[in-house]
Amino acid sequence: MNASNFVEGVDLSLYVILGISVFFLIAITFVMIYFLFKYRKKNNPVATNIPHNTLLEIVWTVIPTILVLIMFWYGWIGYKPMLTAPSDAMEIEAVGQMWKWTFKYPDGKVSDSLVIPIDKPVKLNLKSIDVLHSLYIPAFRIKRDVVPGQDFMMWFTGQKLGTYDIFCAEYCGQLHSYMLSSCTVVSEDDYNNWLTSGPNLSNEHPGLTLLKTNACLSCHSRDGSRIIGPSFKGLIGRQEVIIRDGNREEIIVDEEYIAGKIKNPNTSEVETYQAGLMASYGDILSDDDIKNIIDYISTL
Amino acid sequence: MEHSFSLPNSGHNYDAKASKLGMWLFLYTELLLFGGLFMVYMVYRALNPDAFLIASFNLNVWLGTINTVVLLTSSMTVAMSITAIQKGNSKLSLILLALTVAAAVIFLVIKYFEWGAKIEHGFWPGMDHFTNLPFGEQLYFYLYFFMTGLHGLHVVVGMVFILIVMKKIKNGSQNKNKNQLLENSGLYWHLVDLIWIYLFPLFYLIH
Amino acid sequence: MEDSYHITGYAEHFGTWVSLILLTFMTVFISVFGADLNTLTVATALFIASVKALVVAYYFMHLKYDPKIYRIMILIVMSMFVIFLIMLIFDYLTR
Amino acid sequence: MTGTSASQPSYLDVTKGLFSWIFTLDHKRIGLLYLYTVGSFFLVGVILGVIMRLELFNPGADIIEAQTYNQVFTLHGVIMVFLFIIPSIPAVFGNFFLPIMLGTDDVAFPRINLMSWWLYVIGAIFALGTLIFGDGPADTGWTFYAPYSVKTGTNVSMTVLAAFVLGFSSILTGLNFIVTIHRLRAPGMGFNDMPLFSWALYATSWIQLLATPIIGITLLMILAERVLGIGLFDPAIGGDPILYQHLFWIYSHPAVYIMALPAMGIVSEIIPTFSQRTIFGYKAIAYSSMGIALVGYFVWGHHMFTSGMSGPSAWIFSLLTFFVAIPTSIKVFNWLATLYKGSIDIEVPLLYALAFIFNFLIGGLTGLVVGALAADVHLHDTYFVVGHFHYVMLGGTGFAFIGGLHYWFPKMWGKMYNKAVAKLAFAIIFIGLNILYFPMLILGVMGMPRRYYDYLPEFHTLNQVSTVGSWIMVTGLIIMLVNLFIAHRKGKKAPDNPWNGITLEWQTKSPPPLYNFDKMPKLAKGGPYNYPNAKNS
Repeated sequence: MNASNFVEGVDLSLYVILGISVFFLIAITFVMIYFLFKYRKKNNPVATNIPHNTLLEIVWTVIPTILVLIMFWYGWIGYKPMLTAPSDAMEIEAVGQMWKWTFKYPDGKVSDSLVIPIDKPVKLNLKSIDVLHSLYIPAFRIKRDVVPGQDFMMWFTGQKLGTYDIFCAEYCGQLHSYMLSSCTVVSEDDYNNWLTSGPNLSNEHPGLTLLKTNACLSCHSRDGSRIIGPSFKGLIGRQEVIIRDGNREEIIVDEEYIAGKIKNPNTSEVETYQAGLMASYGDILSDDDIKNIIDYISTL
Repeated sequence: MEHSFSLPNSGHNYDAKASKLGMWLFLYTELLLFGGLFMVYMVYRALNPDAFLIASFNLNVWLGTINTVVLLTSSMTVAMSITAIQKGNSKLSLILLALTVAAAVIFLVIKYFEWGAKIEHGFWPGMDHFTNLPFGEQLYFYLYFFMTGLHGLHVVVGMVFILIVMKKIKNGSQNKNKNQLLENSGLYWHLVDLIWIYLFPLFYLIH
Repeated sequence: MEDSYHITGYAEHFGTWVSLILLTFMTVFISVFGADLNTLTVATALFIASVKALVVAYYFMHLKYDPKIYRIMILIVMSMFVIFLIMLIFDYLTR
Repeated sequence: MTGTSASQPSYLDVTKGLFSWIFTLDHKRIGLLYLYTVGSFFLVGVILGVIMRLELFNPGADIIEAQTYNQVFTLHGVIMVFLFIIPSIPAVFGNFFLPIMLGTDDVAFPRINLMSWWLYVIGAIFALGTLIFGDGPADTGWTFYAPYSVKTGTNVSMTVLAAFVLGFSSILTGLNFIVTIHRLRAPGMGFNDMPLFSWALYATSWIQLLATPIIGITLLMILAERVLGIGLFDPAIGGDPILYQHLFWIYSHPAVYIMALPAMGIVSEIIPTFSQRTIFGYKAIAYSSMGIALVGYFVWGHHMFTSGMSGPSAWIFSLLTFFVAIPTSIKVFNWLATLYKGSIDIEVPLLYALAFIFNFLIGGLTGLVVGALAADVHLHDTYFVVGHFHYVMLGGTGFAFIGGLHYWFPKMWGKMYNKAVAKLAFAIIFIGLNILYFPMLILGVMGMPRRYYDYLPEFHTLNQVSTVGSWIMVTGLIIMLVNLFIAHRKGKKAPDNPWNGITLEWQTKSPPPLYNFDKMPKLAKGGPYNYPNAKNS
């Protein structure tokens, strides 16, 4: 059994074209080398001018035409079913952001890896909150760009139990190659168990959970090391030099400043860091969430 | 350099036809430069038809019409100046070119007041009034400023070309027998006109 | 070497100008006062613009009297551009 | 050896000094200026490529950081595309040989020709200036996809400006060639009597002329968006990033044919010369260049099959893409048929030309794979694509460029290189290239996305093989360069016509005199490749 319902169509088109290609590559190379020796200067001191041969030229125009039409056709029939999801497909929202995937299930469950039941069509509604990403599951032979401001979708049916890699295939900045996740295909029962098992809260600080689910930690470290943005460690009360409207200012970071930066990150920039890379989280995080986050940061 | 033998088709000969062909090829690139912007316009207009319509009411049709007439007239004067020089009347040619430059100035002045009024009302990107507009209308004004701005730049360049040619007519290096530079500037000027012919309905007349 | 070339008369230029001005007022008139044409106004405006562009190219820009190759070239360039437009908008309309 | 009494000095000896070169109006000298600059940037690009391969030798961070890696591959792309491949063959060999092959003494607008080289230099300064000014070179990839290119803090503005200026330079070269071909052919030389290299340049020039303005204006829009905050492509302010991709590929797909067509032109010159017989199907090759140029304009959408293109659009773009394969395959069969019953002299240029056919076949056939909709969904933006276009660009165009260099080297400098060393270098480059890029095709099928700084363990072995390939290839390139450099300094004097060619450049002296010809060149009867010594069938 194939890993997904699209493997067959994609691989078929791949093999058909590769087969024809390998044949032509070998045949042409062989003929080339054969001519090279047969008609070497030593063997054939006087060349023969053959300006053209209409019949031959028609033949080698018509045959490639037919072959490429066949190739095109296999490509199209493998691609066509990807365009429309079946109406009974299970809908999951897949959110891409720098540099993290988040999957939101209909009943409110949120996970950073995808878990789906076997043999059930799944439709991913693709959302990006910053730049272009592309959700790619090589084993399933599917890929679709995740474009901010556009509602794209992709769908597939997992047909084989197992865990498969999810990559981001559209370049999205510094840690593009670390934007990994996985898709686990499980049985219907396991899926229901997974779905009902509560979020793995234990005694984790709610602010930390928010930092994790919103990919804040991709850019801001908790141990003082410099990544892409300033570290959270010892942030409150720290003295920073910022550039606002082209002016250098020295400020002491307080709770109000952090809340403001979460909502409107690009009104000012911290010196020596790049501005413009952070999206606004004003619509994503509630005031309570922000309070939780600041509370957590103050513990670092 | 001693040059005992020369080829009949040489790259060093004066060749009016080559220079005309070259000018036309350059005009194609200009057309496609604006073509890219027309593509953007078409797509955004198709995506936001109502917003474009509403935003277009902010432009003054009559100023646009006057500018159209000004440009068309200048096109005529430049075409006539070519006729004049081909008939050997350099003086008339110069007067007609001066009229063309005058028309270009009038066009730019009107444009200046038009832009000024828009900016005064806060339609420039980044201004308060602008940022409160719906996205579709913002796009309309982005494109309005970008396209008419680029067009205005071409008007200025065309003007400079014509001034240079005027100088050459005065010192006689453009004359009855050798006037391809004038013809090329004329072609360029007509292109500026051509583009305006499309900008005018696309921005002013989409009621 | 010197081929004879066509010198366009002043009167012809003036006539061209008159027709262009007439077309301009026609398109303004249709747009401002002919609101009952509705969606057709865009099409008519662009149609009239194209007629004007053709007049400018043919008479002011001398295409009418130039060798055929110039007309062929511009035809190819413009049709290429129109195909770009069609293929581009086709993608947006079929989404 | 050298010909007539009324001899002019060679173009190399007329005047001396740096200024006589950088302000020269002579198309041959401008061609050489391009050769030196383009060649230098090729080497810079190669070094950047080697750095990337070294980083990828092992997974995880090895020698550079992720951000640096992203800047390196962007700079590699910008340099290789805009500073090397697009100007390479047209601006170097086109400038040098187009007028000679047409039997004239210069291009139609020598001053514009010089200007286009200067614009190239200015563009190059902008591109490399990002190393010094702003927050470092762009990290967007050479495609500058919005909205990342609008958001990132690196110096995208300057890079984009560089591409804009370079585009202008490319337009002027194209314009010059079209007018030259229309107006300056030798008396009696019709369009169908031109050498095929001129035909290829003619088709290329039209693409340069008509496609480049669109990228110009698109990049200006990116610049406006970054500098003035005009939101044309950023969805956060109503723009559409997909529209950027459309506009970008409307230029950048035809640009692929700016790179490929002149290479095919060189191969069409080399093969008949070393087969000593007429080329098979002259008209088919000439017109298929025009056909590729034309159809090539309408296939840009195949870069966007997974980027939210509608189904019907994808259908059309995929079908049109496959149609490009037909004229291309016609050319390959024609070259093959030209070897048939020839009297083949296995010299270095021919080896490069035949290797071009082999590499280009791999590049082209893998292109068919990604042109097919279903397969493209899997392979788009993976290493398969990287392998595919490097086979076309370096294996194809690069090989044709080096082949052309070996073909015309004796004509350009009047010196001959060591053929045995050149053959050795060829073998090493060819083997290295295939070890470098073939594993990438497999990696792509396995699913490794491109532009990855780090990768999963299952991709390790093939990445190592690929890196080793890069070392082999670079060794070959060094041998080749040293060999040519030595030949340039103290090579044996080359005869005027070392390969017994019959296109016009072989009728003049080596190196050519200042005005190219001392006497009216004689056109071959019955077409430019009608070898008088061959039997007629």
